[in-house]
Amino acid sequence: MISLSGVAAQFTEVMLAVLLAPLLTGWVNQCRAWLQNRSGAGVLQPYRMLGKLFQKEVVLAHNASPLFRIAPYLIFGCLALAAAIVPTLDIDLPLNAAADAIALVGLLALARMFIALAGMDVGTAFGSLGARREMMVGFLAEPALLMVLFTASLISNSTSLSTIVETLAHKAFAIYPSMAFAGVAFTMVSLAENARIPVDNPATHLELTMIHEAMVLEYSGRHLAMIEWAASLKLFVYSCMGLALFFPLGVARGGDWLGILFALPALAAKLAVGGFGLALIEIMSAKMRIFRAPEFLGTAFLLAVLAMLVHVLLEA
Amino acid sequence: MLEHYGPQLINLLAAVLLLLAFAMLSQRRILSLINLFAAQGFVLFLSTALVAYLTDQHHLYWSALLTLALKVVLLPWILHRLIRRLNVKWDVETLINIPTTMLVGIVLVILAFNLSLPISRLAGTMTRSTLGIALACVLLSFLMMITRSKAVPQVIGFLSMENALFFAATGAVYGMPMVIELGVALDVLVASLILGIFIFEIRERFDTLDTRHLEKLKEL
Amino acid sequence: MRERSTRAATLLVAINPLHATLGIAAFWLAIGAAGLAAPGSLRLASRVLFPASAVAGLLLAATALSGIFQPPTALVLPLGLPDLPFHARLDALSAFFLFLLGGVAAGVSVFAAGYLRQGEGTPPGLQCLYYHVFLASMALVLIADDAYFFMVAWESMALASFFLVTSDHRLPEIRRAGYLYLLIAHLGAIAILLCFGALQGGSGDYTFQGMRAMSHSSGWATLAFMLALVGFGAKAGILPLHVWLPEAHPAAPSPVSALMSGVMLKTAMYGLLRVSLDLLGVTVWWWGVIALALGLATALFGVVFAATQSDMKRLLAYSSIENMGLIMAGFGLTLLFRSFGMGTLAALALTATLYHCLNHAYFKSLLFLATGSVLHSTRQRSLGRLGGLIHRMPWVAWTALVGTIAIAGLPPLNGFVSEWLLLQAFLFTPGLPHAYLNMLVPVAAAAIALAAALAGYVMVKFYGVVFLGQPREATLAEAHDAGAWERIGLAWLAAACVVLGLVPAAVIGMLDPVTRMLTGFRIANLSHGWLFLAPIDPQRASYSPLLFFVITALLVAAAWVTVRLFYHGRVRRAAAWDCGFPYLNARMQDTAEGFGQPVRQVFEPFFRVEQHLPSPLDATPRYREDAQDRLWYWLYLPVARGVERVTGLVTVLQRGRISIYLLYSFLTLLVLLFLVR
Amino acid sequence: MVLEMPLLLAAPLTGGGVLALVGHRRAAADINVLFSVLTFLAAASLTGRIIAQGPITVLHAQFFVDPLNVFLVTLTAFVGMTTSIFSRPYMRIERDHGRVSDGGMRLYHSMFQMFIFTMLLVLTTNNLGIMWVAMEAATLTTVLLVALYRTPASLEAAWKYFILCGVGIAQALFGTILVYFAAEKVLGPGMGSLLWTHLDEVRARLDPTIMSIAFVFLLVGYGTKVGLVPLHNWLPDAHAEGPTPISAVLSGLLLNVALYALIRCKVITDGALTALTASGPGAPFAGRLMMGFGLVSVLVAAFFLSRQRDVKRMFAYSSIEHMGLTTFAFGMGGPVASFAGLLHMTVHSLTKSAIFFAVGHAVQKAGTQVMQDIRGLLRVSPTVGWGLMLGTLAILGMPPFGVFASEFLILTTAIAEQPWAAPVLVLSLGVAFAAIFGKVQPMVFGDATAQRLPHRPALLPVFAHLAIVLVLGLYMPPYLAEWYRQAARLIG
Repeated sequence: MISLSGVAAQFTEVMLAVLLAPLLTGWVNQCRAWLQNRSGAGVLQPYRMLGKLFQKEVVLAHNASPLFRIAPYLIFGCLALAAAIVPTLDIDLPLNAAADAIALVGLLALARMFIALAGMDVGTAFGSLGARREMMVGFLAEPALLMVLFTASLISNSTSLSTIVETLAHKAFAIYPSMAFAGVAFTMVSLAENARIPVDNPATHLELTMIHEAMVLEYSGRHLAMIEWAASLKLFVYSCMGLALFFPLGVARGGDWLGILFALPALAAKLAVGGFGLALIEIMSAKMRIFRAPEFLGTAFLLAVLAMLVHVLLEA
Repeated sequence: MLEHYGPQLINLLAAVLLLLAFAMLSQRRILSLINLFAAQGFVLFLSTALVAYLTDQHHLYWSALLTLALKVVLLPWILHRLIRRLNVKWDVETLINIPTTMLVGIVLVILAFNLSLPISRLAGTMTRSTLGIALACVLLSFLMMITRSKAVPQVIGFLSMENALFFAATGAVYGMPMVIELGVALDVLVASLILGIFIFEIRERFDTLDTRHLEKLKEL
Repeated sequence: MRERSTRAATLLVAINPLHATLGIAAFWLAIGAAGLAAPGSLRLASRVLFPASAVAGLLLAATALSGIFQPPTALVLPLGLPDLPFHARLDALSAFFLFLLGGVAAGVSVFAAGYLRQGEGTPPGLQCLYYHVFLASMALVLIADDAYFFMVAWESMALASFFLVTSDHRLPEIRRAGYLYLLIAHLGAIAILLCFGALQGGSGDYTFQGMRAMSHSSGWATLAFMLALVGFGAKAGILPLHVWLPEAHPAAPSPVSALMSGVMLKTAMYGLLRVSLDLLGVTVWWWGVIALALGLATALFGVVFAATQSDMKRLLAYSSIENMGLIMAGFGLTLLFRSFGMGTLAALALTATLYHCLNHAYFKSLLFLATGSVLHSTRQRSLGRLGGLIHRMPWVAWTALVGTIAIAGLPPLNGFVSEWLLLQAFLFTPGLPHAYLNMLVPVAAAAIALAAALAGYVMVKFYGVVFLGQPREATLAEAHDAGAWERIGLAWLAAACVVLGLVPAAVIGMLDPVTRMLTGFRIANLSHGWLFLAPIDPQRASYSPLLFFVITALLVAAAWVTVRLFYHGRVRRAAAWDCGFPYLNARMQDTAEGFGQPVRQVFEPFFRVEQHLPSPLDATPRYREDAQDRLWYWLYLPVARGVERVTGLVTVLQRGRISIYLLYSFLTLLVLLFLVR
Repeated sequence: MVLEMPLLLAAPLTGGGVLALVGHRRAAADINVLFSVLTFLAAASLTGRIIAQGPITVLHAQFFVDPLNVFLVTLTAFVGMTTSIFSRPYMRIERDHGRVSDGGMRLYHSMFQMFIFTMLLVLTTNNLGIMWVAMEAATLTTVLLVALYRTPASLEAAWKYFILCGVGIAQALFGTILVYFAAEKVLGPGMGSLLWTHLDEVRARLDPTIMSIAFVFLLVGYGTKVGLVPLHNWLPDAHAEGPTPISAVLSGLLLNVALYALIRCKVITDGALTALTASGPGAPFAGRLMMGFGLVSVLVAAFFLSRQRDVKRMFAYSSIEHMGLTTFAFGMGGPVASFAGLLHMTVHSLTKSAIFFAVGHAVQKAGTQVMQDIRGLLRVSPTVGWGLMLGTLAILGMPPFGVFASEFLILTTAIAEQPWAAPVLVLSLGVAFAAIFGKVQPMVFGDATAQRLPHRPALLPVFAHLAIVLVLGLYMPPYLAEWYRQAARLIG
């Protein structure tokens, strides 16, 4: 089941994801800037930031444990693997046999757990506050995401991502009302998971509002760089996941390099549109109180469950 | 001639016994209660002797004599001495008033007769009807023990119940085997002695014989 | 794996596993007796007896492993009731649970060898006795093959564990916990006993063989199943009979908590499986629904309460309730599939259930042992007084991290595998020939996902508050790491968690005979190699933790290497930044209560919250809020009050007046005479 | 002519006489033990004979020994022996505390032997009349012992015991007369018609109406002594106020023996009734009555338990509960249930007397019978503490003790044959467990209040009993099982 072309495709995909993820982040920020009539810092800004952080030295708190130092690499590794699992360019990916949709969710959860633990490690008020909020978002967003994936896998009778995408993309061109619910739920979840307005604000250091930033306050230098990179990878993974589930057009059938060559621009275009959409959502909505977040995510969760029920009622 | 009237005589004695039972039930004064008890014993003696004569069962003579000795002479004497020693002259006040008690008693008699009908139908003896009366007496003395609150009347009730049982034995089955008669008699004797001791003890400890003072041991 | 295990079997085939098991049980009893012989001597118990029993545990695991692949063996002991001697039998199911028992017991006993202390209530020799009677009776429960033997072993288990729980019996709350535990255990035992009574159906044949042979009417079968559900549910801590669990587990010494939570709860599952899948011929579909509903309710309840605990052992106890709930849900699903004749899926659900039993046994005992070490070196159980122990006791901290990831159900460790299998099983339910169930099941899956996610929350709280951050008490500075014995125990269990997580295909190969025995089917996994876990077919779903782990490791390593290659590795230690706030101290971290606050808010209706707010003028303001179990107020107190009331009525019978007493017997006589006529 | 038989009865009888003469000398206690041992030896050899050659009748069939009563004989002799061993130091301590006078000691020792004698007489006699006489005599012997302390409370208890049991027994006499009345029709007058063996042969021909009425009287009569609710009221008082050895023998022996009498009568009655109504397996009249009384007793006693303050009183109620359970089992009938009933009689009397021994010492140490004031026995004297703990666990039906075996059989049979009774039993057992264990646990565990004592307690009996009960739960010697089977067959 493991073909050479498959391995090659896998490798290119991971590399592309790792290299292009900051670009996506930059693009989203740039769109936001344009939409707010600012001339932004340019799409390459994240790369500059990462470069700078890598050169800076690491300042560690006195009681930072080894866990604190390992965490960034672990998180980065997890998200890179996630990026490798999600079929963006090609369906025939060897790793798909190693990890399916549930494993993907588990992987993201693993990353979250480590970042939360790292946040609590130094023992500052901000760190534990951020960790708590992150986990709160997590325990509602995670099942919601799982339900979204389950809806898709009920449709395709499989939890293997490639099979799902293949079904949605190539096999049956049917209208799935359940996927509409799932889509809304997924959007809400990915907003929350990527620390976006209205749940979190990536560009604030205001204690009342921040989640993600609060956890990583103690990081600096290359550690911070890894974390930031992982964050943009996360955004990339979610976007690709959304695209793969809801707009799977143009994903290569597997094996043929022509397909991949065609899939690449298609992906780029879809990401560009998706990023713009994200920016649009962000500037159009206001940051909500942290206590409202459970309601927001609870809604997402219910929508996802509803999606499954709809599938069982209408489509099964 | 006595053979001829024998059964009626026995029935008559039985009726007298029942009458005495009612009298005891309604009796207020303790001295006369004891006398009634003695009378009961005497009637019992007569009936036993009569049955013995009629059916010439010799061991019944013995038990008749035993009755005479124990229930007519000994026990009443003990009781008399008891109350003289304790100088209890008081009336026996009852927990339920006398008329009610009598009514209940009548109900019991009816019940006893109904109950003993099937049995006495089977009884081949000439004394068949006595069984019902005996049962009635048992229940009546039971009732007496329930309604009396003082210790001595309760004892008397207990003894008269013993009498009724004895009467049942003679009436229905011409008396139990001798050994058992003796055993029962012995038990009754010892029992009444022990009861005597107890009554003294109670009197000593509680300086009353009212069993309503013996209500310390209970669940709260 | 099949090859390897059969090789193991050939190695051990010389000894009949049943004899071996009996021998080991006897050996454990002997160890206990030895401990009793010298009650006061700590050295004997900790240096000789407990290590010996650990070895016995390993042997038991090995023989059981071989026993799984061998045909059932039975024998009759010359003990027991005259017409009912003790029947013992070892089949795949028993063997699997014996394997679980042996493996966990080995780790826990080694740990206990280092953990035992002088002067903690009961003398060590006596504790040794209880402990080993406990182990032996659990082993006997698993091989009992008639109702009487089973009940004797079952109650001895309860009794021994009761004495262990109350081993520090000077504290009233511990006595109370033990009392509650034994009471509920006894009620459950009576229910089980009646269940067996219903199973033998007046035939007077109490052997399991006879019960299997009997054909039960669905009425009797339902009665038996319900009684079994109550009885074993009481032991498994299923709602609403769970209240003893969060009291008893923290009260017990940590190795005992580990054994109770890790193994004893599983014996309840064993009994349930034995009765409903083996002894009962028939299965009614709504049994499955009931078990499923109970399981899910228990799981959510347990995890939500775990999130709000502030005592580390209580937290773990509630998490045990959650896991038993998950197991019960899997069991319910198995019944559902079985009743609709979907054999393979039943096998899948059963595999998930058994796998989770195994996993929970290992990671929960690991975590309980870790709390034990923490408890001994800090004398603290309250999360509010711990913290930063990763610096003081690295061994405990890192092994506990393994357990934490495993219990949070995260890849690539074992907790994830069983949850994965369980979710897979749920994804197949739309095939059920029953419209309502089809709609019910997605909701059930959602509940499980929610429980799993919450478990992650709970474990972050547990690990973060205990091991990370700054120490909340000055005394924590002199906390010392676990001793050698304890380290061996912890390492053993942690290693087990990793192995169970990385080679699921092998484990499933081990579970195969069990599922085939109980459902008649096996899941088509082994055809896809030992590397991949593909229960139905790889198109449908497949997962390979080993590959997963290796690649993650590669990516991490790659990232690290590249960073190190291209950039300098300068590191400077400094005070924590904390947004430039200068006066940072330990009390500024989240307390356990604070960390639980979001859950308490989201799941408000679960709790019966008592708040105490200080007045604004209060010089030393104290804010107290505790969330209690509503069931206690809805079920238990009313029952107690009811008994009180009835007692009040009954005592009227005994008012001390002799005339009344005479009246009773008089009336009895009259009534009976009326009856006669 | 069997020699054990007269020896068995003569030993306690002469013992009573001798001790009445010896009086309160120190030797009295030892002589007491000696005679009890003699009795036990006689009983043991008698048992051996029965096992060897089956049922025997002695002295013109006036005495009759079959498996049913021989095991009760052994049990009675054994418990009597252990009790005498236990009471040796116990009564000395009581006397040192000045609670018992010299006359009291004399009375105690001789009456103890007389009581054993009456028990054995009830068990071995073949004559229902003699059985009644002996039963009454048992009351008479024990009533003085209950009042031994001469305190108001003990007098009150004794008085109630006497009146209630006396009246009850009187009913039994009426019942016996009726039985004689019915038997006379078949067997003709004379001693012969009161011999149980003869009655048993012709039971099918006895008149059912009379027999059923007779059984009502016998049930009320002997049931009073068994302590069936609502005839039980004397029992807790007598147990709580008498000296502990007496409580032990009352619970362990008297109740059993009364139940034995009831069973003998039940056998005949059901024989007569099944002849009347050949109504298949369903338990006939007598059986149903016994089941009803048994259940009521179990239930009511269980609820009584949860309010007790006095430890001896509590265990007295527990005796009522267990007697109820046994009665229920015999009422159900059938080989399994009767077997279980017999087993339960045995283990209950052993366990309960062991508990009373332990309680006796505990009470002497703490100087009170109020449970709140007895704390942490394990600290004062581990042996007493463990004795009480294990005994309690055993009586609560915790395996591997024998009580569990019998309860196991009773409950499983009950749910299969009388499902309606199962909930009642479960409720009662649950309540009883909660009550007793909740009260005993703090007495044994926790911190101590009591102080040490001059005399060393004699705990041999406690652990001997518990050991036997333990063994019975795990392994029953074949001949014992064979006994039980034969006895169960007799009961039917």
